[in-house]
Amino acid sequence: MAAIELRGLTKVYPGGVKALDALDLDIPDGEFFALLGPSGCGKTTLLRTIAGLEIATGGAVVIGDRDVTGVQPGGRDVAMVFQDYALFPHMDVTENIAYPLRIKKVAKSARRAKAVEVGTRLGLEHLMDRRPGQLSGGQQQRVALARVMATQAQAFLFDEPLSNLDARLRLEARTFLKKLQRELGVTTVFVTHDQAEALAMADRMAVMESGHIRQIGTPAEVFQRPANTFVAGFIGSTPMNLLDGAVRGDTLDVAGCKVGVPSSAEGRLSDGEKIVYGVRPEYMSYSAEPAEGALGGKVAIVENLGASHLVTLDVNDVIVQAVVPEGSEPSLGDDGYAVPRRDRALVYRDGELV
Amino acid sequence: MTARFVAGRIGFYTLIAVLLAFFTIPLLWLATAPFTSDPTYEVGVPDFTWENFQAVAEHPYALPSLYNSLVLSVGTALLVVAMAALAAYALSRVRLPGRDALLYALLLLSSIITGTAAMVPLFQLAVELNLIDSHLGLILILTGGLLPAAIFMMKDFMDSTPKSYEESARVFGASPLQIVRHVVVPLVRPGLATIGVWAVANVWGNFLMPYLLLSDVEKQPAAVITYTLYTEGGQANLRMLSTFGLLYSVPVVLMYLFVSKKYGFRFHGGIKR
Amino acid sequence: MAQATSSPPETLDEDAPARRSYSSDAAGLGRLRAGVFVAPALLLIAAFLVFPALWVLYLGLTNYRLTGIAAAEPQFVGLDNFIDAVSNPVFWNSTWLTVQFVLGSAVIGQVGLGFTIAWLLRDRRGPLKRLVEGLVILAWILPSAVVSFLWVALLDRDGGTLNALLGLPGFAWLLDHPMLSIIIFNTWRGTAFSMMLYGAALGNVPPSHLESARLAGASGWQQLRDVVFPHIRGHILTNLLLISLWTFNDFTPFMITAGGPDGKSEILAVHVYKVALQSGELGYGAAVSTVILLINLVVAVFYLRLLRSKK
Amino acid sequence: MALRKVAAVIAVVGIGLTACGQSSGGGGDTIELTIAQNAIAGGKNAAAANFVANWVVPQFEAAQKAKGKDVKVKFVPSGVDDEQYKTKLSLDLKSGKGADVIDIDGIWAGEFAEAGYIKPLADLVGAEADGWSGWAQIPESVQGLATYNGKKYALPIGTDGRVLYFNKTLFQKAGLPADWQPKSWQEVLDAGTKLKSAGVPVPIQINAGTAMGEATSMQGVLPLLAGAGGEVQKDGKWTGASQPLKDALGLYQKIYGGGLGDPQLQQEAKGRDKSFQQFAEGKIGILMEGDYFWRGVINPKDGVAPMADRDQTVGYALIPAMEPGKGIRGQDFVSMSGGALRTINPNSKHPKEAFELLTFTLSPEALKEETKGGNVRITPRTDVNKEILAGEPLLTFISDKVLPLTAFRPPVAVYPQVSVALQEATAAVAGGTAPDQAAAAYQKKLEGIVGGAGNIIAP
Repeated sequence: MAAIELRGLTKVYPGGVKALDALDLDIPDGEFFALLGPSGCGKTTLLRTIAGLEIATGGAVVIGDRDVTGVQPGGRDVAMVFQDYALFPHMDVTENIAYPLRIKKVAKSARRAKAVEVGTRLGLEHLMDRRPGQLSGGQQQRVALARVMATQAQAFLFDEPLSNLDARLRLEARTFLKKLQRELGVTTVFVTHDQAEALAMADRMAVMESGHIRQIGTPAEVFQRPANTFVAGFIGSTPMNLLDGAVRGDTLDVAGCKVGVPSSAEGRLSDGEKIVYGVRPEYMSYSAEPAEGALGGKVAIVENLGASHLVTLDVNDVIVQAVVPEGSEPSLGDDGYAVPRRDRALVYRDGELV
Repeated sequence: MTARFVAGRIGFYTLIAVLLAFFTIPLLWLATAPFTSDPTYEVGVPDFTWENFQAVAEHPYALPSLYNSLVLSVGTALLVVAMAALAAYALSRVRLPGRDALLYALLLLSSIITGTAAMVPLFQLAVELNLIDSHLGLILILTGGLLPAAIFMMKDFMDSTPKSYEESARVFGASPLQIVRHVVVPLVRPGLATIGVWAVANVWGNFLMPYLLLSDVEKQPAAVITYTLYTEGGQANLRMLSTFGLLYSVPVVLMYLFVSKKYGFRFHGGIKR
Repeated sequence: MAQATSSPPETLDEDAPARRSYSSDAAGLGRLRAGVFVAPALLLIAAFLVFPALWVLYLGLTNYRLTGIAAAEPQFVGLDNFIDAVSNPVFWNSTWLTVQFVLGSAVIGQVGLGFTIAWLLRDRRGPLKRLVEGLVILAWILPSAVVSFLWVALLDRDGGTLNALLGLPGFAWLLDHPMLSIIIFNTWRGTAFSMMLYGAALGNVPPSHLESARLAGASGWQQLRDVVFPHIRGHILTNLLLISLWTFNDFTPFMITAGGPDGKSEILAVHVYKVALQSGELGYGAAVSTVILLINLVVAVFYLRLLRSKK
Repeated sequence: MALRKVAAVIAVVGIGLTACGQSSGGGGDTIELTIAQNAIAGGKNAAAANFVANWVVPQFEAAQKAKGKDVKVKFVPSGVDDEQYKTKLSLDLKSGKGADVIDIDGIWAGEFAEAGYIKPLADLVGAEADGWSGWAQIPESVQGLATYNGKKYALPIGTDGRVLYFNKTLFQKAGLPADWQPKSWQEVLDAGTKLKSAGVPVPIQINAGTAMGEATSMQGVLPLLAGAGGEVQKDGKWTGASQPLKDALGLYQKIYGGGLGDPQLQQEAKGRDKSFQQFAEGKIGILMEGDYFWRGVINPKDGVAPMADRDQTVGYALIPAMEPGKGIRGQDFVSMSGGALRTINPNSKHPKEAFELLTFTLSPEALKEETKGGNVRITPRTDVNKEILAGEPLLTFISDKVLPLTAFRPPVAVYPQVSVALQEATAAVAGGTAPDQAAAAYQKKLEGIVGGAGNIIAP
């Protein structure tokens, strides 16, 4: 297994579109690393550049101790699962799984044995003679996984491998994939546009936007302390409240309310400066009674999230959302007060975390 | 709703019946005349004689000419398919400068070369290259004429196959030729089969070039021999012509059935993205 | 930038020492290898297509004949053949007939019928589909010497099957309606190609798009126009280009009507045959071939404009 | 057939013995000769092909061997339309290829000679060419077929003639005599009118239009033109919209405009086939055709439209001039003839031997052998004709009565185009155009073909 290192990696497409802009990234050996970002942010390009399917315009890709920047994809010792799995429709499951070994000129019996072994491990033993067209989406996905496993490559590259599955299957596959990766211990780079997927599975993740990495960190770090308003807005199943405000002495003036300075920003703000105040709806305590440091307004919308509710308050014409536990949800039109947790609230100056 | 549905069904089957009639009726003569002792242009109930077939079997050149047709058409088809596949693949996957203009230009020129006016240049070219009276020479010349259209069609197939298959194979370390052999060819196989049959049918029916370039009657294909079944004054020998026409048609039909059974016979294959 | 490159053995020919990049197309062909892939076809085309075709273009500028003095010493006559052609009413008649033939049999006949069959059978499987498709393809693959004979028998004035079926004894299809006859013949002959192409193209139209159009209340025609057509635009282009080209150059009608009666079905391909093969006027025939090429060029550009512009 | 084989075996054995006797000198260089014809076993002109392959080749080889020469002859068959054969032959000859001995249509002689595809025989084989004994047996007019600019380019291998065939059964119905011999066009038309009122569907069939191609010229407008005293080309000048042409077209008008013929049939691509069929079925009263019609079409044995009672039912008559004495050369009756030629490829490596082969095929023995077994045709040699035509009344009739008054087409390169122009004129008239107008259109066309009005005799 091997670590992956990117040094100043740049990819400019003919026509001048800069897909990757001098990226630096270290993925240690054995890590499950997610690349997250909206479509067009360059995450797939990055993955394909690691694989060698795209040629870097500048910078270097190092896998293990080897600089592979000028090496053909086949020589990089990586394996890739494509978004559409790219299972060869004219080969059955066994042949598909054994294909990488066929390229390596492994003897036919040996590669069949390996295919059966890997297939069995992924619960495909009864499907080995079928063609991809005869398999369900989930089965196809596992065949694709089996195929990369059979390669015994130094690193796995997954390009949105779950996006073609339906929602329920996706959750199962998520768990399965994570478990599998743990067991195999192969360095894995995983591209997704689904932040929940990245949070759930990755050891570490990078959030990308227009060719730049906006934050690298563990899922917890990225969730709790988004490094900038872009990441803050992108991560989380309910979007973070990002409210324009200004520093007023020891407190902040946000949406016409007076709230306390978050603990992370204490002593770093100067009076009168414009800031963006960020707090996740989950990190607010809600009450029907006025409280100090609360954002108060009228209840505009109440959305059921299952075990909790998302309450949208109209605070002086500014939208503020808070998660309210089951049983204490307000009615529309009620007055409501949401108090941000000071240890979780964040302040952004010029888009960057203070 | 149901009334409309029923009307729709009736309309559908009427249309299909008309289509079937349109495509079947012209073929009737070929089904009856060979079995009739004294066929005319009329389609009639045959008296199921085998004499006509016997006559064809005794004809010194008829059956061997079918073999020649087979050699020429299969040879040309293989060459066309192989060369067009390689070229179309490269043109589809790699941006070569001016490739579209080149393809259109070649396609247009191919229209000249299949025309009657090109017979003199082609003949003299064959003479200079010593390709007269040689199956190989004729195959090369016919291939040259068919290639542009074949590449054009084939490129369409190639363009419509997802690239991820090839990329996947490539990441596993397959070389370009391996990719073509293992992945691309199987993926576009129905397309290759279609082009192959198209090429076979084209060569199978071609009269002028084989006639001009092959002097030795023992090398001439069935298309040329068909033309000999007329009299001194140009009258068709319907007995021979109908029977030989049938025998002459059977191999292409068999070839089509075989290919369509084995490889599927559709454009762009059966692969859904 | 000064990275050491290490390359696996199979890319030796690709990786010159100074080169740090390799090909980035899907299969890693690269221009060099793409060139190698294209080369055999191009060589053959150059030798047996481009060269003789240019020769034909040159012959069009001479008074070359198959026999006679002009065969021994052909002379360069510049554009005389072309001037002869455009001042010859037979040529214009042929051109006009060819336009009818291509429009009628290829653009309307083959495309229309081929698409109709593909559309009717798009969701069907089983013997009916195979039967219809098989028959249509049969008409396409049978040798032209045979099918032309079949149609002569079909349309015969006295014993023809068609007149027997329609109860019109003595109706002279090939004399009174020669163009209609060869147009219908060529539609019959060539529909298979369009049918197969559109069959495949329709398979690529996502069913969800059609369903949403149907839900929105689109009529059949609107579905075709708004959903199907945009998806198969490329196929229509390929199809029109190829079949127009083939129909322009199709000489099979000669075997049915021989261009007659009185040149009423003498399309350009037949005209060239008569001029070049029967009269031996090879220079003039080559010039007419050149004109056909130019017409084809115009048609191709027209199709490209029509179908590519809205991309 | 069996006899022939036996003869061949005997010949071979005999030669084998002689060859053995002088084997010391033989066996050296084998001379390979090829002979090509537009004839093929099992197809077009099958009899001729079989004759060459089964008789000429072995006999000639044997004869050469007897002379101590080792000659191998290969027959190159072919069986396509004349135009296609001509094209192929031209391409071969132009490229220095082709068989050593080749057959061409007499009408191609001029254009082939001009192109240098064929050369005067004397240039190729020297004095032997004119010294061939057979010339004495070939009538002057038939020799003319093989002559261009006063030089002999080939040997004629046969000729033919055109007559009016008529159906005696239909004639009887119409009250016409079984030994009918019209003396003017009017008599033909009168017979047609009577046939028509007797209910004959097609009283007269004289080929018209372009669909029948050269058949319209040979069995249509040219005999009529000759009957009106005209020729397409005379002394190097072409005839334009002359009175004879207008007269000939006028007859077409009377036939097709007067309901005596079927104008539609003339336009059909297979119209000539059909006219044969209809004649055989007793639907046509009078038909102008060559002797091929008798030999190859209504031949009860192996014709394409066989008539079992041909010899009883079908009568034939000379084609009359418009009026007695109005035909060419002041004749009362006219006809047209064609004929094929056999010559040596100038590219031949062995012209002398090729000439021997050529003359061998036209030796009396060869011609007699060739015309055996129902394959009788008019050979170029009068000595042979006397013998073989004896039992053939029609061919004797043509040979004795028709050939002396026949005419030939001008053997020049532009003739095929002129012929097409003539066919177009007949098509126009059959379609309703006035003869004068069609003749004028012909002249205009002719000017374009033959290079200006200067080459045309003004009417």
